[in-house]
Amino acid sequence: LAQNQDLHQRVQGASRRATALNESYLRRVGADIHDGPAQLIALAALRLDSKAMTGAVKSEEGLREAQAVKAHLDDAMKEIRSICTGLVLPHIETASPEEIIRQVARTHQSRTGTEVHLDLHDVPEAISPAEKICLYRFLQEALTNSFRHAGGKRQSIAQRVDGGMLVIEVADGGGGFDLSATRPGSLGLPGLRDRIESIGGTFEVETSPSGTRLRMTLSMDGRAKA
Amino acid sequence: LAQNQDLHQRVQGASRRATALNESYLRRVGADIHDGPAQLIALAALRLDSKAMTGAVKSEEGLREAQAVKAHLDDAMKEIRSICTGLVLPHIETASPEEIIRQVARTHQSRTGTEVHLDLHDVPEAISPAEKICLYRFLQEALTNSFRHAGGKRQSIAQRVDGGMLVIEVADGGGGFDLSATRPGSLGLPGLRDRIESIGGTFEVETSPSGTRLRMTLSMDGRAKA
Amino acid sequence: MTGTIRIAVVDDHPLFREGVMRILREVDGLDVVGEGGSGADAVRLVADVGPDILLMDISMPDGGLETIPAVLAARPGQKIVMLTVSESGDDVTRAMRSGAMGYVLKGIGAKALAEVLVAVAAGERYVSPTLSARL
Ligand SMILES: Nc1ncnc2c1ncn2[C@@H]1O[C@H](COP(=O)(O)OP(=O)(O)OP(=O)(O)O)[C@@H](O)[C@H]1O
Ligand SMILES: Nc1ncnc2c1ncn2[C@@H]1O[C@H](COP(=O)(O)OP(=O)(O)OP(=O)(O)O)[C@@H](O)[C@H]1O
Ligand SMILES: [K+]
Ligand SMILES: [Mg+2]
Ligand SMILES: [Mg+2]
Ligand SMILES: [Mg+2]
Repeated sequence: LAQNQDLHQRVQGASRRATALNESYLRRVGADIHDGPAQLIALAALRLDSKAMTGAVKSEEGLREAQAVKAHLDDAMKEIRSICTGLVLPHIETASPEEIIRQVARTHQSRTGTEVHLDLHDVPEAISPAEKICLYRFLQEALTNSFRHAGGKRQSIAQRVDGGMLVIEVADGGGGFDLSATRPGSLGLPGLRDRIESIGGTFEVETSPSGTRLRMTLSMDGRAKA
Repeated sequence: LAQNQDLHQRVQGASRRATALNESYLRRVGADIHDGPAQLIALAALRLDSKAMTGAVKSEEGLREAQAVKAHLDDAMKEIRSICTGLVLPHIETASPEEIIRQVARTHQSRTGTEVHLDLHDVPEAISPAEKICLYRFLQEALTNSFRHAGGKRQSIAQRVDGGMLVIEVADGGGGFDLSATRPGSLGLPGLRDRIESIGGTFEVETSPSGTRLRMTLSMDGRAKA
Repeated sequence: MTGTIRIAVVDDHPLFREGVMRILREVDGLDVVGEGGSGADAVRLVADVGPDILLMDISMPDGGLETIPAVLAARPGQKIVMLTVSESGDDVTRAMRSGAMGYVLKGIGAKALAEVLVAVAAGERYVSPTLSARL
């Protein structure tokens, strides 16, 4: 038994370390993009519209061309922002699980123009930083899938405590999918499973023609409830 | 013993899976940047230089301004390229280990303007794809460190087969460093150790005031030598 | 509008800051009276030169959001406009609640930026349209 526990812990340790390094690495990539190309593009967009520039353009066609260039830069900035948002975690160190859930739901709603129904019970006050990151990435990926693959239909997040376990579910009312035939190269669901299991949680997918439900379960051993 | 092997394999399995997901994820981020913002910036730069645009700019000052904007976009593209290069692996699926070593050395030399001495013996013809990625990332990070932290002094890559093991070393003649006092937040060396151990290899660092040597060792069990 | 609107620009990216100052100086009725690259610089600038508007980055040493209260303590009533890459709803909310008068996304053109600054100098609040929905 002792050996079994040791095994369990080493598997989790290796995987958790890789996940943490991954997260730091993505944060750095996000910062590199933000500090480098994003600033330069912003600068170009700014100067393109300067007096020195527009004042010197003497034809209608030239002005239209300058506007087209500006539009490309606007689009480039939008894409860069959305790539960086996906990469870099917001500051969730001091947020409670409930705040994290509400924040992810809010962001998803405003970004996609869809609704996310919340059903929260007994949200624990404190979970570990690793659990927070995991929770955030779980909600983010699950909602993104519900939007991309289920048209954002009847999206919901449910949270409850059940038999000493913290249970969080994201569900939608889309058409579901064939679990045995997912697109090769998809990273979302496999990444989530790894991430959740690496911190000792469990991950389940339930899907049928009437919708999909992802469930993440964490042990609440000795944790304070709200 | 059987249980011990099982343990060993599960630890490696978890870690390798996390590393592989990581690699795929970075590849995708690189592709997103490349296919999105990079294309738009390139397009903007192109149109800025078009006849419709330059022909319509009627003052010296306006032309200078347009050139400055163009220069910002060029710089943004350069930075995006270098970020993507760091993220995305080149196509090394069909390359032999020797080709990988020569390619990384060449790229490093031309990027930094420094020299990399090669000392290659009995390079095996075939290693697994996971080993290739690991080899590539090991060389890339080790040389980057030698350039950044050791001024690129006496950089070398040595490769040999020793007692059934494939041994690859990257060394420099810089001032070395205190292994027990590395900058918090540094990812390079911890990431390498994880990556190499996850495919069953070993990783060693030797450093002294006369230089630093990183060593990666992979078992050659039943592999053909060149 | 009576007199020139005096602006201080604080951003840790030197090239970007330089560009902002250049295009603002081109505009009639606007002038740049100080520059800096950190929150500490911002606090010092408002005390030393008392600009009409402090145009300030978020992602920089000391943090732009963290600097808003310090600036307002040093010079109550100081008008502050954030100019940033961040489109995070939380950043917008925090900036406006802390007392900023404007929140502008980097990528804005020179003409539009000048218009925002004139409006803020006249007492209006401004948030980039794509973000105002998130408040
Ligand atoms: N909520 C859902 N409703 C319907 N189909 C889904 C849902 N979630 C996932 N799927 C299906 O499962 C596949 C795998 O999902 P997964 O999140 O792993 O990859 P992905 O979303 O396609 O890409 P990514 O790697 O960007 O997440 C999807 O391609 C989709 O076909
Ligand atoms: N070849 C070297 N010569 C001298 N010092 C080195 C060398 N390699 C590493 N170091 C020292 O060890 C530290 C840790 O190296 P590591 O590669 O983990 O991080 P880093 O290079 O600083 O950042 P990054 O996360 O980008 O790799 C470095 O900051 C540096 O002080
Ligand atoms: K002026
Ligand atoms: Mg997905
Ligand atoms: Mg390094
Ligand atoms: Mg900045």
